[in-house]
Amino acid sequence: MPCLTSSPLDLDRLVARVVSPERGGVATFTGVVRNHHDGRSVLRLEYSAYDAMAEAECARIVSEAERQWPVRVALEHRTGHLEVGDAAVMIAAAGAHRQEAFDACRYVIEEVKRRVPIWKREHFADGTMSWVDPTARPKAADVAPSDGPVP
Amino acid sequence: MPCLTSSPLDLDRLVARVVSPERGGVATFTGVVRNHHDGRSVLRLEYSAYDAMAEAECARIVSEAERQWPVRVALEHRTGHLEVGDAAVMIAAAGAHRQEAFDACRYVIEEVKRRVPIWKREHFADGTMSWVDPTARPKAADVAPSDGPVP
Amino acid sequence: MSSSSHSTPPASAASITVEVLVFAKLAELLGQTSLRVTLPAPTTVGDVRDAVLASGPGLERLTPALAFAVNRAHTTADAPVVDGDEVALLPPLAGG
Amino acid sequence: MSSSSHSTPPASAASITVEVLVFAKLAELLGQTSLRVTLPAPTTVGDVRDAVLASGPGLERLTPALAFAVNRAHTTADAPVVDGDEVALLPPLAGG
Repeated sequence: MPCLTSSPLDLDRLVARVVSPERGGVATFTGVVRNHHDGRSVLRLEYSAYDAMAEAECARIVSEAERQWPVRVALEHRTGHLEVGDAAVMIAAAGAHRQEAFDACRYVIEEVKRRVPIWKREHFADGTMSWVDPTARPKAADVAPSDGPVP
Repeated sequence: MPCLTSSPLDLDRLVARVVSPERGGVATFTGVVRNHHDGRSVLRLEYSAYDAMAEAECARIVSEAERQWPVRVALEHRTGHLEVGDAAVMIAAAGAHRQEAFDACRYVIEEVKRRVPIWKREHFADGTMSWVDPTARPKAADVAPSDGPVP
Repeated sequence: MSSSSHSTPPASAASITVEVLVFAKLAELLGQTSLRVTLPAPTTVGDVRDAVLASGPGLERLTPALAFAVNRAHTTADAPVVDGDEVALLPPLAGG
Repeated sequence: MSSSSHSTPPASAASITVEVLVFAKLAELLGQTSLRVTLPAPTTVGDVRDAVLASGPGLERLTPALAFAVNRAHTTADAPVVDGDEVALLPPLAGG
């Protein structure tokens, strides 16, 4: 199954891909487009990817999780234009025990954020847009008032 | 919202109750009826509850999670007759950050199993049935061949 | 809740009547889901359990497995009960 | 994958041509999403990056933020590249 899709994500469909009567514990994670970032009002986002590598990296992450825990994992990431409230990423992990389902699900979302070559551009209410850089320091608006030396 | 229901559970409906543009990280857990227990083949289960206390205890667990983390939590548990593959319990936790969503979701399922007065009776393929006791030692069939002293 | 709030009466001066709810395997073995138990005051959840388990042969073996609630909240065997309390004897929980 | 498997040629005896893919802010600043870069052998991912960033004014400031892939797998600036490799310069990832 490809990981990238330009269609809306569907949690039930993802869960159906991994659950079975032998794997009765299913953990999922959904990441939804938020309406604010660095204190600015986000209208919509545009996700783009290095498609071939993103698919390869998603497949690697899923196999790593399935090797590390006795689980089945499904992962989808949406690309293109998304509105506030749309799901951008969904993960489902099913195992015989809840612990391994949670652990695998969490591993996958952390690795997706760290490794999958996807970028997003935010369109703000004021008409401007900017590429999101999760490694950047928050803008002044988000920083505590005092930037001076801590006593 | 009541926690106990005799109708099929629906993950999308549960997620819709907690997600918002401010709470973009949603973790869920679904517990599905398995087809085996202690090595015996389970056909279906029958869940019964101490209804009034189960509702009170579920409400307490949800408030505890919402006090402990900045999340919204939804919890439903099915009662009555369930078939193999049916969802017995579903939890959704939404927060601004995935860490708190996962932590809250996991807290809720652990506490549900520990505290909510619900019982289940398994109907086996051989026509017998028995009340599930998670505290019981596994039946002989599940135990490693040697019960003798460990060298 | 139906818990009365009077202070503990002098021992042996009064009796305490509680509604006892039983579930799952215990309800099956007792052939009923609720019963009324009257004991001399003061009394505890453990005393109520002992009275209920004494009502059928071989039920004492369930003692170590049971948990308790009074008025729909978990409690322990040494908790006192007062007249009108709803006492529940809970076999091992299996929700989730 | 298009990575050739010949052994490293003697230095200065050959040149290496790679396809470079750029994304997001870097693609915007360069006005293109891919370019072809030829450098004297042997060469590294970091050398390819330096050549690309030298092609526009002020692009060097992006240096600390970039990550790298060769043939669709993450790698580091000191990794060697060979003729025909697909080299990607990755601005800070923002998936999930």
